[in-house]
Amino acid sequence: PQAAKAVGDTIVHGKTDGGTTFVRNYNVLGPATDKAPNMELVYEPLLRIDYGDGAVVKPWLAESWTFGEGGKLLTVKLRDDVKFSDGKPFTVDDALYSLTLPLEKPDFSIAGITYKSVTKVDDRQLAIRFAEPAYATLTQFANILLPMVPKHVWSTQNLNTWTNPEPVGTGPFTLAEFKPQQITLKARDDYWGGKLPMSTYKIIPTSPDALKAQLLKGEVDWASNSWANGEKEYVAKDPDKHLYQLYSNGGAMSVLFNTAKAPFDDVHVRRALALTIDRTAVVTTLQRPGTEAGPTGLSDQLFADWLDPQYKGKVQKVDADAAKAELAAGGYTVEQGALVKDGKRYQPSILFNSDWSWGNYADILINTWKQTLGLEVKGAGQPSAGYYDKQNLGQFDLVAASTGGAGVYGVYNFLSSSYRQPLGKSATLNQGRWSDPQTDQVIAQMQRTDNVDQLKTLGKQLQQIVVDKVPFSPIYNNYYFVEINATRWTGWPTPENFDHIPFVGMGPDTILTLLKLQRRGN
Amino acid sequence: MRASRRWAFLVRRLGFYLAAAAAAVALNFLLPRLMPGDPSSAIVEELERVSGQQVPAETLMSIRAIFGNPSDNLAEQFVDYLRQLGHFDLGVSVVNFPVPVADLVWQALPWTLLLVGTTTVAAFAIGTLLGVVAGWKAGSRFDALLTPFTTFLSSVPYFWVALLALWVFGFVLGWTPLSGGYDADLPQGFSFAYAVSVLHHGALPAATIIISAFGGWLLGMRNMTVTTVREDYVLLAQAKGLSPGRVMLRYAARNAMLPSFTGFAMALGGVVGGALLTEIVFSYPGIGYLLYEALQKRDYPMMQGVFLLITLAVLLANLVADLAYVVLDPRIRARG
Amino acid sequence: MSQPVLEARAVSKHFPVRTGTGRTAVVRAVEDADLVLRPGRIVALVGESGSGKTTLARLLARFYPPTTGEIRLRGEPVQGKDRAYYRDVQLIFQDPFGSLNPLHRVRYNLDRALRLHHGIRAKAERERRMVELLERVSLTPAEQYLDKFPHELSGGQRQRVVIARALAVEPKVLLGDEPISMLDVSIRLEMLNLLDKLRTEDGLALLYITHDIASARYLCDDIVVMYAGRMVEGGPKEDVIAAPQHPYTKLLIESSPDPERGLDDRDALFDEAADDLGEPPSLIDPPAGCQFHPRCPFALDVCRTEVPPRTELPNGQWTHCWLHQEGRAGDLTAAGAARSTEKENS
Amino acid sequence: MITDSALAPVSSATGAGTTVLDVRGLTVDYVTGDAPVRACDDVSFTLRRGEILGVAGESGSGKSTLITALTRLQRPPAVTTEGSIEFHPKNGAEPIDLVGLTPAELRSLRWTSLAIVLQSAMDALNPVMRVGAQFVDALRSHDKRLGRKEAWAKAAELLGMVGISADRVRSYPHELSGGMRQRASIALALACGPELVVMDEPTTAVDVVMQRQILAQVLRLRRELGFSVVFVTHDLSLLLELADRIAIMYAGRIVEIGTSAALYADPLHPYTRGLRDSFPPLRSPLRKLTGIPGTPPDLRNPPPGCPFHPRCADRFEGCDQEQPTLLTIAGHAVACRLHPSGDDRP
Amino acid sequence: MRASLLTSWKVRFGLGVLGLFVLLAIFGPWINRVLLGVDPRANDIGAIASPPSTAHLLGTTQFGQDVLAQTIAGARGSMLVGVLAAGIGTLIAIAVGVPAGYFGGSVDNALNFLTNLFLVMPVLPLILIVAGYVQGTGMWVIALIIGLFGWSGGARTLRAQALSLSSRDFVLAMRMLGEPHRRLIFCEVLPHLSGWISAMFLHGMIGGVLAEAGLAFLGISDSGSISWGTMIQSAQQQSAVLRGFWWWFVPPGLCIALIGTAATLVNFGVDELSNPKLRLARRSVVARTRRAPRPATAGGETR
Ligand SMILES: Nc1ncnc2c1ncn2[C@@H]1O[C@H](COP(=O)(O)OP(=O)(O)OP(=O)(O)O)[C@@H](O)[C@H]1O
Ligand SMILES: Nc1ncnc2c1ncn2[C@@H]1O[C@H](COP(=O)(O)OP(=O)(O)OP(=O)(O)O)[C@@H](O)[C@H]1O
Ligand SMILES: [Mg+2]
Ligand SMILES: [Mg+2]
Ligand code: NI
Repeated sequence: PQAAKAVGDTIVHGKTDGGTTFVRNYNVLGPATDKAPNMELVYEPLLRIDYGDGAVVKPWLAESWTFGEGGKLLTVKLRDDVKFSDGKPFTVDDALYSLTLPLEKPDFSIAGITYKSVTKVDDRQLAIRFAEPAYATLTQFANILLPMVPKHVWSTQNLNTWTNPEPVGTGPFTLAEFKPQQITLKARDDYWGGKLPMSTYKIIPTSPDALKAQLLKGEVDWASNSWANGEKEYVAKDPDKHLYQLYSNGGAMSVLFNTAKAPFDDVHVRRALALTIDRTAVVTTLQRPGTEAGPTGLSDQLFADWLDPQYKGKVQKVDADAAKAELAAGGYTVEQGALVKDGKRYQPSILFNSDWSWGNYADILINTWKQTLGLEVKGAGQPSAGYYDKQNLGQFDLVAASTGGAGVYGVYNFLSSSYRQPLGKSATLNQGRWSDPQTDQVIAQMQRTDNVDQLKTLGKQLQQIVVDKVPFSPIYNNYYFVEINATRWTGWPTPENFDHIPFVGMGPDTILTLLKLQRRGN
Repeated sequence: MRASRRWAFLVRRLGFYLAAAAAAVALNFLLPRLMPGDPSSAIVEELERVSGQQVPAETLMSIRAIFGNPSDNLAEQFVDYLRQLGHFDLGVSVVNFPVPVADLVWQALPWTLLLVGTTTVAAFAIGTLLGVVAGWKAGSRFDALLTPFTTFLSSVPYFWVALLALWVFGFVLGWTPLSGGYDADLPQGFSFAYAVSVLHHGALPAATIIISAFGGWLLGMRNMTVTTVREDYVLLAQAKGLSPGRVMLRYAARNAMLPSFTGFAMALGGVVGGALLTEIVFSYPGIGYLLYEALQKRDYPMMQGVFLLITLAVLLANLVADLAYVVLDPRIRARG
Repeated sequence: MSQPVLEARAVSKHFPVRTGTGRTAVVRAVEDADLVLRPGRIVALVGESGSGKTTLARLLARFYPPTTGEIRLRGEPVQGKDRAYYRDVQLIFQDPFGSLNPLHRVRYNLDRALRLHHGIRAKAERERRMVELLERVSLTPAEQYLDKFPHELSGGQRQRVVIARALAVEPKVLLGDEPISMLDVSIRLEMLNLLDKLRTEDGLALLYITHDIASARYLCDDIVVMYAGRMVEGGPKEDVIAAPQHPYTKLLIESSPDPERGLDDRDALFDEAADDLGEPPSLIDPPAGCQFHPRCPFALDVCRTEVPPRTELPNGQWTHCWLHQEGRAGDLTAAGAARSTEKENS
Repeated sequence: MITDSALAPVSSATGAGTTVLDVRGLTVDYVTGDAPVRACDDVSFTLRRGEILGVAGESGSGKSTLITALTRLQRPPAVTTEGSIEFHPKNGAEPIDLVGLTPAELRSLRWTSLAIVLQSAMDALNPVMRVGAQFVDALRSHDKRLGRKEAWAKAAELLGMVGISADRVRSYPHELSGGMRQRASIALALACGPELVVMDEPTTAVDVVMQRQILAQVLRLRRELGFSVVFVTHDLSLLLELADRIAIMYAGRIVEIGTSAALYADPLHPYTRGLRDSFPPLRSPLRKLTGIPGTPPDLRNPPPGCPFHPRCADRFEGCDQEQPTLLTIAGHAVACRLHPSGDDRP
Repeated sequence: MRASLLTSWKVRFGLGVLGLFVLLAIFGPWINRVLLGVDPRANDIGAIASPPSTAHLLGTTQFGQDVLAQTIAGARGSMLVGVLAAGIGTLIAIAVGVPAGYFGGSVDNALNFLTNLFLVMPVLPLILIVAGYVQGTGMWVIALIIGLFGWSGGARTLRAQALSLSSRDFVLAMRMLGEPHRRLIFCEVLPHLSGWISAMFLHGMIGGVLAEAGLAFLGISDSGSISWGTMIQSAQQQSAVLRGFWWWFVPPGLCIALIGTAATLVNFGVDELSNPKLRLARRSVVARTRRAPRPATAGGETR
């Protein structure tokens, strides 16, 4: 409990989503979902996504890249100043190995890759081939699940059983000590990106509740966790040092309609329901005022340059009359809590993940629908597993789901009918079974270009489609939550002014954050 | 004759526990196979969720090679399973692939043993002792106050007591840490500071388990004591002019205690279950939390491993209770 | 003498039990027992606790099959349905508090018996029969007792209800397993008198099991003495009591309290009992030869190895004792006769 | 103090001694339900040194209640509401009223002066302690200087006194047979050389043969050690042989006290007579006996007047109103209105 | 017998509380709708996580839902699971325990082994695992699982009782009359077990309520319905403890504890009834004997 004891050049990260103990599993490419934390400080990807700049892709271990053959060939040029922590240089062979591994071992393909082959061009360049134009899917190389690993270490191991206890990577840290309840990383002094201001990075497991106390006491410097009412409970106590920041992650919590099912194949029904979602009530109970999502699902903060001006700052308030008009237009009436058309009764239900305790928010939606339309929607909570099952199989009417991704394309591409599956067959994307030629056409065009202006125009078209046809209806924006106790370390970015997000687990952004910190008072 | 009787009893009980352990292993094997879904599919789904892509057929094959194919012959699977168990191989955790479940369980076990083991014994001791006093002074003010109060305590959910305790002592008063097994900024090892830290973190969880658990023992012991106190041999002990303390302990309590040991089996499962929930409230790095995470993440191999371990541990504890019973009761009656 | 209704021929009952070492052993609860019950006659079975009296009664009641030997009803070996058998043979238990279900009224007990065995449909008819039954066991006014619960009755009244229930079946044989031992001393005799009445009025065959040899003498015609699972002696009651032909019977009679023996020299009265005779034998591992030999003051060598055969005496008395076979019966009777004449004179 | 010669022994087999116990007007209630149950009502008697006083009565007549009250061992809901129990120590010190003593004061008297033998030795010995240890417990708590070794030796010696071999001291109670346990608990009662031993039906659980042996041992030990005995049983025929004097209890009261001979030959109270005639004779000619009609009263709801009047053949006017008091007639006390005047009424 | 059951304050209190909660379970929705006029799911956005006040007697949750209304509504969910689980468990216990005790022999050996097996198995983890497999099902399945694994203690008791009852003279006597086994079990043995069975049922009900709460706390329950368990879980997820929203998690926990206490107290009373020794240890009895008049200690006085 004694903050004074912590060494001055250590930064402590409190990890809240890793349980009570850590597992020494640095098999970064393996299919495990829970690996050792903060692996991005050891293993780095080729590229990074700059959320400070409309989520465009920026170089990292790759120095530059070019597209050829209409976007089907990607040539990547690697930096030449990168060394693994065991002193060996990072070479094109390592990159080749790292990128080929998911191709050769499909069970190790966890980053959602779309490329078909990788070849070595010369000592610094790789040629990566795609079946489709890949302008829009370049982000896969920024995925921390597709990092560069040393071939000389990995190729000698049986990856199905190896837990990589002594990780060797290109990142700024090496593993100094691994205790199930405490991991100590040591800063390298030969990191290609520069010298870090701290020598040690410590990770401790904690619970969201305990974290709050630890932050208040200054035992933890940095954490990523949402703190409802954090403004009052934390920041207000010492606005100077207690930082609680929200960075839009480009996603939103939305209601997804199962458009393969009546009556949600009818745009009027979708519109009516979307018009009567009390978004303000939801964010109020979330204690995140002002985070209601706009009708496009693109956040103002992140997509300022990309958003159609007519949707900027727009939040759909509950509009019962308009909704009723929509229902009438569709030929629907509400009788005894059910939608009725042509003698058919529809009693919708809303699926949600009970592990997120979303039931209470579902209640808000249900209550509003009932009050405004008289429609009785049933809540159908499922724990994660069942929730994803049902969602993927299309066994739902409405589902509260997270939408979003990197860039406009990233947010909307799930609407492509190429991901569509018949009801009862598992679809990992496009669970709403959206099928719209216009959507498909715009998405296809986006995939074929990396021209920013063209992308912006296409993006606006998609926004239009989403607002008009309502394949899904966003409720509130999702954020990266960052809690900082700046007693020991200053120089943190702020949501108003950042070129990287100080979120732990963001890969290169995490490294950038660390690089820019300064010891307070020194 | 006497010794052989005890041995016979022990051998019989040992036989039973072996059979029970075998049944537990079989149950452990069958449960996932009886349930809708199977571990292989579960891991595939997990992968799909992580990668956002459908898992290719080759991947599916390789996963099944590791986690067993549901279409294989059940008997063959069982033989394989037993062979694996023989090497203390509980399979590989799904979410921590490829870390073996056994490693994770080993890591968590000491904490749980420390917490649940000591508190179970302490709760038993405290409950039994207070129960004897309450039963001895049945009808006194002590009894009249304590007994309903413990009735209440024994009916409160473990985790609720834990929540309250955490709120009062951890949050309002700030006396105890809010989570974890020790202070994270201390090096783990055999140092005094570390030991103090472990105690500091363990005190509140331990206290809540004891508070929730001792009531059951107390009530049982009280009633047994009340019944025993009316036995002729206690009357005779009083008639002999022995001191009341001696009569209470050597005559009444000593006999009243015996059924407690037989009741141990019934209660132990409940206490362990409750203690697991307590671990979750305090984010205590033990088996209970492990099970919680496994449940949350549908890590079937982990669930199975933890369950097997808990079951075997409880069986072992019962065996120990039976041993104690053999030591304590010279008349070993024939019992199932 | 009338034909036997119920006979036990050379029956044995061995109970398998688990011993301490986990192996199974057998308790030889009854060994090679013969018993004959005739209409209108009462046989008393006496013996100490654990000598197998209850086991024999339950064998006769077909609670369990005999290990060897057979039970005959009216000369026929019994087989087939229990219910037919129970129409003829009924058992009365020792504990009047335990043999009535506390939750059922008197009416229920009698009603079930009548229904099961006579299938009487008409309610009025059954009612009439019930009243009749209660009157036969002297529970009057009967109507008043029909709706009582057992706990509202005294021990004696309960035992009467039990007897009435047994009689409802109209059995030929009544087996009484210590039917009076749990009753208060002052009301025991009434019960014995009731049983005697049933015997004379209905010609029932009765087996009367007891510890108390004096009450056996009061009620029965013949006495059979059991020791450690075996029958050691039997015969007409006065003969057996006046001239026991087995050392155990002799000991039993001498040990029974008998104020008539004279109260003058109390210490002398007890003095002869002062020498420690030890305990009755274990039935799991009974002594070879005569079961009684370890406690028998007259034991011969042969007693230790061979089971004594049955010796029939002219007066109908019989015994299993080597003294008779070896021609040394005098040893026994001399001591016994001396004592009894002494008593008669005083 | 008034010396009531009627309540003292007229003659004693072991010679008239001094008084050991003087019980006056002892009344015990069970405080349950609304009205207390008076299980001992105004009980008075005197016990001489070395005397055996038998207390006989049917089940529920308050015998055990009297015993626990005498030894101050009663537990809730029993309360001694009236009376005194004066104990006269051997050394001639002032008599002590046991009723007024604190538990600590009582403790020093227990076992050294006042010992008890309970009905069932199976239950009276702690099943989880070795038999010897239970002796040692008693011995060492009353003689602090006694070493552990000596105490065990003494225990073995005491067991030897009742005919149990010394190697049995290390046995657990369940390893002894019923008779051995009963004898062990008698030996235990004698461990600290008490002046008074109270025995509550010590032989009902054993057989007549064993009963005789045990009682013979008690008589022998009494002769050697000179303690007095209050012996409770429901078996009057046994008491007639055993006791010096007998008190008959009915419904919580003593209805008659007299020497055994007098009580046998000439019982004054109709109940005593009925009780005596409830035991069929072992040898003398049989005649029809009737016992006592009716049932003992329910103490929760006792009949008015003489509690025996509803069952009494000789009752006359007033029996149902007036509670007769215990009066002495020729050294023989009785509480019956048939005997209205004692010859030395106080 | 019934009268004496009610003389114990424990039984009266216990039955009273249980009755109250049963009423609450039955009429809860009506009370909420008509008497309080509050929908337990309605969100009062103006009063988020507000402490008890006149508007919301027990305060509101993070979602502006009325805690009182939720607690009342939760009674139905929790009690339903408790009662169902207890019902199922009791039926199994009877089906296993009574024949085992009554018939003895190999039937007993097999059933008793089964009972002992379930007895030594840690039931809660077992329930957790099984419930974990069939995640996201309704209250009925939860109750079924709890009942399915929670019968062994009861079966053991019933076996012991049936064993002693089956050799009791009155059962033998009725057998001597030729009563069939079926009737002996149902008319002679079972009625005597009713006390035990009702005690088991109550015990099972507490067990069910507690287990449901535990499952809900772990997020394995029917999140669509309101029960005390889901309330506590919801509070826990919103860090109610550390934000000091005690009014959110205290009432449901208290209700569980109250029901548990009530059921235990009733069982206590039943115990006292079947074991007179316990009855004598009641405070009222002891107090009364203490108050009874002390005898005169003066030795000189006689009659
Ligand atoms: N079911 C049984 N299993 C094993 N042993 C038994 C069984 N029934 C009786 N025995 C044994 O058989 C012997 C004879 O018992 P039984 O009850 O017939 O004696 P008893 O003469 O009726 O004694 P009591 O006078 O005490 O009633 C005893 O040693 C007893 O322990
Ligand atoms: N704990 C008690 N509470 C209420 N009444 C009691 C209690 N114990 C005994 N009694 C009553 O007191 C009376 C005398 O009982 P006690 O045990 O002294 O009789 P007893 O003569 O020893 O009988 P037994 O020969 O059966 O041992 C009985 O009527 C009984 O109902
Ligand atoms: Mg018998
Ligand atoms: Mg008694
Ligand atoms: Ni319990």
